[in-house]
Amino acid sequence: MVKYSAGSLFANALHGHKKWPKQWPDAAPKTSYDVIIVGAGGHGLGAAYYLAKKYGITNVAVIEKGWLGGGNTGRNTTIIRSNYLYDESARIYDHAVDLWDGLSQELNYNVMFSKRGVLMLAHSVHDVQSFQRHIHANRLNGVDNQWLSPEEAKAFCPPLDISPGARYPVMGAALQRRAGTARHDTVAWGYARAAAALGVDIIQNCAVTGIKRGTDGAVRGVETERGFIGANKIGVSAAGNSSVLMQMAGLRFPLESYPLQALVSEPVKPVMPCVVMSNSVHAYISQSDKGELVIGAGTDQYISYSQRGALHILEHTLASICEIFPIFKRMRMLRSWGGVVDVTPDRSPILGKTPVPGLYVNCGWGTGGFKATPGAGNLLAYTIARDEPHPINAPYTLERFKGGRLIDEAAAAAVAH
Amino acid sequence: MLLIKCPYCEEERPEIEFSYAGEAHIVRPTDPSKMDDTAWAEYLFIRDNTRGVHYERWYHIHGCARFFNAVRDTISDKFIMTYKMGLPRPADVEIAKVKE
Amino acid sequence: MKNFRKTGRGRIRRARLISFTFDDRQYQGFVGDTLASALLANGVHLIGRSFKYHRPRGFLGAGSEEANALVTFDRGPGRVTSNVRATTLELFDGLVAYSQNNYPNLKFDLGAINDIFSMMFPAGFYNKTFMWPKSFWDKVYEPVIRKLAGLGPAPTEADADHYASLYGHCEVLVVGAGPAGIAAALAASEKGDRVILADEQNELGGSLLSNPEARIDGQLAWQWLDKSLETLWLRKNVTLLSRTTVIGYYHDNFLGLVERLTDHQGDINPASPRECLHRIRAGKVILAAGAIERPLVFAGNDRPGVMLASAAQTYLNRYGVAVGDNVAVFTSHDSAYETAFDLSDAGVKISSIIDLRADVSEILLQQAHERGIAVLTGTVVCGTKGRLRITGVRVAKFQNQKVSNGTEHIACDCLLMTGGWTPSVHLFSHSKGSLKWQDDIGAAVPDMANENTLSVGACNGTFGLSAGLEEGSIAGGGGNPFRTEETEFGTGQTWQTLPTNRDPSRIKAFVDFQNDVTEKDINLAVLEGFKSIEHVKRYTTTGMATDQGKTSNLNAVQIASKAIQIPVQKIGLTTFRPPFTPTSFGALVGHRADDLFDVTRKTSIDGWADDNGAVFEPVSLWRRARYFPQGNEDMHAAVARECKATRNELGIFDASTLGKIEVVGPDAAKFMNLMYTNPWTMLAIGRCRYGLMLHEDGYIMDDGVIGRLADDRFHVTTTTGGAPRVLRMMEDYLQTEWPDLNVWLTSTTEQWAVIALNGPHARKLLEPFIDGIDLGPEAFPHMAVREGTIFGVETRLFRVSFSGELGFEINVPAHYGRALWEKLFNAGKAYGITPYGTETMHVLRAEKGYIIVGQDTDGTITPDDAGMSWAIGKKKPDFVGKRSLARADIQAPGRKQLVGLLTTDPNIVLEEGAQIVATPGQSVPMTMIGHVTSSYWSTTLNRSIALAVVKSGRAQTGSNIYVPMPEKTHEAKICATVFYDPKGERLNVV
Amino acid sequence: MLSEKTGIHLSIDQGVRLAPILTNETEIGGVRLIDEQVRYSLRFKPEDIAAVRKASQLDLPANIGMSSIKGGQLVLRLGPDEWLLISDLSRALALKQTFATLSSKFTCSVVDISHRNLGFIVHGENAENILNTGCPLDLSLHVFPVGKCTRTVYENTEIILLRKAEHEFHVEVWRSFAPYLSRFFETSVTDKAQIRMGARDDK
Repeated sequence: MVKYSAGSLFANALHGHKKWPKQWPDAAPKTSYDVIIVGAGGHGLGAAYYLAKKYGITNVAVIEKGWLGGGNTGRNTTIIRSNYLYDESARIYDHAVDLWDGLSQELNYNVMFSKRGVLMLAHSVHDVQSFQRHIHANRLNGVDNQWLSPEEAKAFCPPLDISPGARYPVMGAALQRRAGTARHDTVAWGYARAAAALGVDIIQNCAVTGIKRGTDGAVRGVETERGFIGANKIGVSAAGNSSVLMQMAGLRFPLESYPLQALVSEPVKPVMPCVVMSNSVHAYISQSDKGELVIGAGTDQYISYSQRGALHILEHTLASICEIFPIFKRMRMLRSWGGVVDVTPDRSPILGKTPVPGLYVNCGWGTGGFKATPGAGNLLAYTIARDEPHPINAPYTLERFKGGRLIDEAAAAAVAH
Repeated sequence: MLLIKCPYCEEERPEIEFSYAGEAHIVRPTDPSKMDDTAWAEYLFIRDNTRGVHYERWYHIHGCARFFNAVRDTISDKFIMTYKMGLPRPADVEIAKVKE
Repeated sequence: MKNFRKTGRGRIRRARLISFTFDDRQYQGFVGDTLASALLANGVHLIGRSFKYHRPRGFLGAGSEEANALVTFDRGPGRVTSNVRATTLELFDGLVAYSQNNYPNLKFDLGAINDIFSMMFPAGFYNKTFMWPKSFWDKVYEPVIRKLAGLGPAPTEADADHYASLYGHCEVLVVGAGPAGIAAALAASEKGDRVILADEQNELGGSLLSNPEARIDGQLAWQWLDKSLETLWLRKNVTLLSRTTVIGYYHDNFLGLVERLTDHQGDINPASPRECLHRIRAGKVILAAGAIERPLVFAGNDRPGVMLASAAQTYLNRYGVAVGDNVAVFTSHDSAYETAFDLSDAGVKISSIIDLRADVSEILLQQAHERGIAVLTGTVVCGTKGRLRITGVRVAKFQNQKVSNGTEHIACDCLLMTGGWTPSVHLFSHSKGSLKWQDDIGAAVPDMANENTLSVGACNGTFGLSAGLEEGSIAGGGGNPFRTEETEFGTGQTWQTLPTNRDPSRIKAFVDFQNDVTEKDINLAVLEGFKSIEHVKRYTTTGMATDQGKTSNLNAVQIASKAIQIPVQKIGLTTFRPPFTPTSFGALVGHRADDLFDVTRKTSIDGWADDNGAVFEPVSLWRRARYFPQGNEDMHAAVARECKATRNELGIFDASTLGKIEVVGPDAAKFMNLMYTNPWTMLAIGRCRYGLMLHEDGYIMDDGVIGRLADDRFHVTTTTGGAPRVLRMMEDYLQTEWPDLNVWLTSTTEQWAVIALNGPHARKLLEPFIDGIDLGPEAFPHMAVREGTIFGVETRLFRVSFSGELGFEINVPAHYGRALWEKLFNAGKAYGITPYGTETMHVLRAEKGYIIVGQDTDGTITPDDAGMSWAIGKKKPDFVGKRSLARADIQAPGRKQLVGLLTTDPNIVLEEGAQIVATPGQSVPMTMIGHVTSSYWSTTLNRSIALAVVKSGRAQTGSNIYVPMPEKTHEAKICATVFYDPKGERLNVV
Repeated sequence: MLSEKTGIHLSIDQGVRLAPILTNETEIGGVRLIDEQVRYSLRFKPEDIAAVRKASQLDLPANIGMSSIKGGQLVLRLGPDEWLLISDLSRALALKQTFATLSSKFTCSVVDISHRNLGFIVHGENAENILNTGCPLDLSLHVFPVGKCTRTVYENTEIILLRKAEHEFHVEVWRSFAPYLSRFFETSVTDKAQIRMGARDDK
């Protein structure tokens, strides 16, 4: 792997940039691998990378039905944070943030992780109570999160409207300074390049059509558009399409897939210094390094795989954004798009073993998958390599839905009395 | 915004009059106490989440206030048919017929 | 200043000269101009700087496809808009605009240093750099990168304008009012169907506006246009929408249209909305969106003065402006000749037509010859000269795939280019219709539709006036009534990168002008292994600028296709995403701003609270009085006073927001048994019971007091925020699972105003005003409900208490709420009546250990966790949530349970949400065993109290727990949840 | 209402003040707030309709989405088993008796919701436009004819809509949503004066 640096950039500039090697070779599938990862998003590529890098398994293929990073990795609003309430959540997301920090150097690929801070707005007494609970729990868990008064929030994010007469007044905010954003595509590309350099095959445009199991019930490999590929360990990391893949192995999952939209504005000079989230009015916003406001919308209400969202969702989202940031009303929407997110009943992921021997799953991240990318990748790799979950992902079993030990962050922020 | 034919109103109405109500034909067991944890979890949480022809419920909450069933293609988001609550799940043949 | 206006041409209104300002310099133009045409008339080509390299740029086009000419449109405070295309900005007297992305000025821009070092900034350079040393990223690199962001200035103040939105319906929506669209609208509207014809431009007419010489039915284009529009105008079933962009095509023929209402007006009318979003449901959509001319990709193709040929034709014929004195034309398509001839006929010198093709139609050559225009066939432009404006081109012969070394210099002050035409399939693509590649035009055209839509004319790949008219008319349901006389639209070739005799790595041939993506960048992406067009797009950012690749996508795809050596059809097209052109957030917000952003529900008593100085808090959609401060009281003082008054005398509280549902029918009790944990069958008429409702997963969802009014009638109350979801869940089960039950549900939340009287004097105050109810303690015990009248108004009177004091809740029809409140308040003065708000209500109930669902429970708490196993009907075979309570983890020991907490230091009021540990002095991460759910200063007890959930908390009653705070760890003792009057004696005060 | 016991009168307050621009009678119309009405939600099984009609003497519409208008009394069929009766106060007592009898004879639900809703009349040539500012239904006369009624939405509020005449709609809304709705109406009317939809270019 050619090392990327200002120096190599300069050297290549002298050659008219004609000597750069491929970032990852386009592999043809071999007949079998030790491990197959289905889904070349950030999570799947991350898993392949860590399998090779940390767990010594390099005979790995990542199989993707489209192009790598073309699913939710490239369709989200890139928010990274870990100020979750429950120990289980705080641990898994903070593990991810630990890995985000230093990822550019580890991969030798600048993923532009920007610790610009994530500000979560409280608009009611109930929000305040709920955020305080988060902050206290985070403090005792060693997770960075602090309370800001409305004035402090405004100082941190000047475009914010904190007038007390607003319909949804800002009554304060929780700030995680260590949180922020990263450049979404580069995460997938960086993992792909680093994984490929360690010997991982990345096979694009190769849809999985079946999961083959032996008489003992264990997996034997996958049927694909390009033929059968054998493996005794298969990790599925396919976001919105997880149900479809699990069904190929005869498993039914507690998942539903919903359309989720996002949009960007035209680029303008810097105005938003941080990420702002408001769960009460469903508004999520930051400004990209190019100057575009990046805005996340809510999901449509029905199951869909169409990657096509509705106009009224965008209307509501922008009404919310302009309620909190009245100065943005003259900004212009440049592009909107839809993704498909898979949601579990407790809105926490399922990451671990499945009832089928040799089949591992990483799914159900809902609208929050991007922030977990390196963590999910590493934990999936660990689980596959050891055939047992890492303590961090041990609670994220499929079994929890049977016993009732759910990890329900959203319920914990229960709607007010 | 989808256009949804309410089988009670017998009219196509805009989606914002409706509320999605999850997968259809998941019948609540008559005696839940007789079920083991696995079967109960299956009833509570396990869903087909079909990519393709999906059976689902909608609630005409801002209309006639009736829940009803629908068959919809989740790839195109097109409704294939809607039918009243209590009617049996249409057979594949019927769906194929309507699709044509 | 030289004037480039041509007499006798254009549709501008020359009667009125108007002035405008660009970069602080004043110019003149006419009504009917765009900023672009007016600047060009003044000889100004330099309009902006590109994003990355800050290269000087001129006008590329004449419409919404413009990639270069972005300006800041300044209408004063609150009315500054960035990134406006000068080519669509209509001129008015006094218009002010500024160039963008330059410092100190447009002509001399320091940022242009990027251009000199551009070899260091190829596609994806930032992925490869700025990583060392690591600490520099946060502190140096990233802040600098972020500072460089953006094109236009960011807004600084709230928008001074407002916006509107409407729903609309039509049988046929026609998008684009060019000839094909007008023909479609004429045919579709003939029989009375409602037709909407929308076009983004200020005038309807599309390509006809730039082509006055064309003839339809024997008339000149503009005559035919006037007549056709008049016909449409007179039809009542037709709506003509100009300045209206169809921004997106959504499910089931639902489309968003944004009409611009004031941006073109000189005198702004502050009463008028700036834009209106039309949300249209159409039976059928006819797309007649036309086509966009494609640039050629060659070295220096971005120099100011290099322009699309069709744009020059528009500037000439529509605005009466010659784009130069000495114009060269570079083309691979016949259509550019028409522009050259028009310009020549208008007296502009055409220095030469440079045609890539070796063979050009004899007719065109003949026509050029007649005008004395030199045509260089088989010739390619290898470079351009000039800094802020093109001064000439270098051309070379191109034969047998080889470019000769010898170059010729041709002087010119403008270079027009045509690389073919790209059908505007954007909306068709939004609708999820599939596209097919058409090799002869080198572009994709609509294939299979996913919605009820037809594409006609150029957007369907059907070029030429007569073909477009015919296709439009037939799509509208008519025949083809039109006769046209036109020269052939002609043919052409499409090219990827043009051949050159220079080192390709040393030239800049631009594909995406605004984002400065060159052909080299695309090749680099491919070299580095990016093979999907989506990857190429994201790696190079081609097509991601504010024009969304309208002029660049097809060139990018073809260059990538050539580099990857896969046919275009195989590598796919990038996806077109809404909106078609950038759309104001305001237009999408519509009316939903300020006080219309969301409903604020107010009770009938809210006005009294407002008049009497209440401080409010939002609770779900409602606003509720939180406390009633007197004088300079803060919340703490007010609440202390309100609590004291209620405990000792009498408090009055507006409880109207509580949800209410009337459950009626012979199976009402049976239904209630299934929905609530409690048993209902034996509840006597006139009695109440506290009801607990679970989700099917066994966790507490809602609670409330429920009264039985008759055998078949229950008055159910819910939490304020829970009312809609409780009703919905009840309906869901009733309709889906138990449709045979004879019971009906009716929301009565808003039917009743509810006034809660709490305190020892409650009965005394109430008694004189009540008819038909014996308020005596035996006749009307605690947890009973009676119907009667109060002040002659029917009431449902509940004897209930959420404070532990003697309490009544008076329900009266809502419109009487305020009047009743005032009467009671006035009469209550004799008993020291004190109005209190939600905060006092919370303290009073906490002193009694009553939970608030959503505060003391959080969606993970079972009845047993909350200490409310008593609320479960043990003999009931089933109710919603029952089975889930038997699950392994719900039965397992160690669950968090609701307990009371008393701090060792009675003056410490714990923070709500504070976490609890078993032993002090732990290091992070600590083992948390619970958290404080409610915590208050209790004036009544003269100490703090708290409720908390703690792991196995009930068994630890009497032990100490610890609450580590940043400054100090507090100690508290676990106790019972009832802090005050545990025997409930105060309810019995006579 | 006057209390027999105290002789004190409780006054009615519907809680809405309409902006002058709505109530000024202009040629394009406006909005009126309807005075206090009697309202009942009547629920019974659809198969009982003939019997209930006979017993109650109420003109119950047979189809969902249809209404009957007689004197000061409207009956709207909103769903398969749901009728809404709206009447002026003069019939209050009579209706109370009717429903008492009905309840004793039939399996049904009668709930007084007189104060739950408020009624507006939206009238004039501009009526459709005022409604279509926030209501997504096609209100053209051939799709939404006189007599048609339905529950639907108007932006963030749920409404019940009844077309009483070509240019007259009755709009029912829950009490606490009424001020928001009337503000929306107001904006619609103000803007309509400015937006000349489909207007010719001012050239």
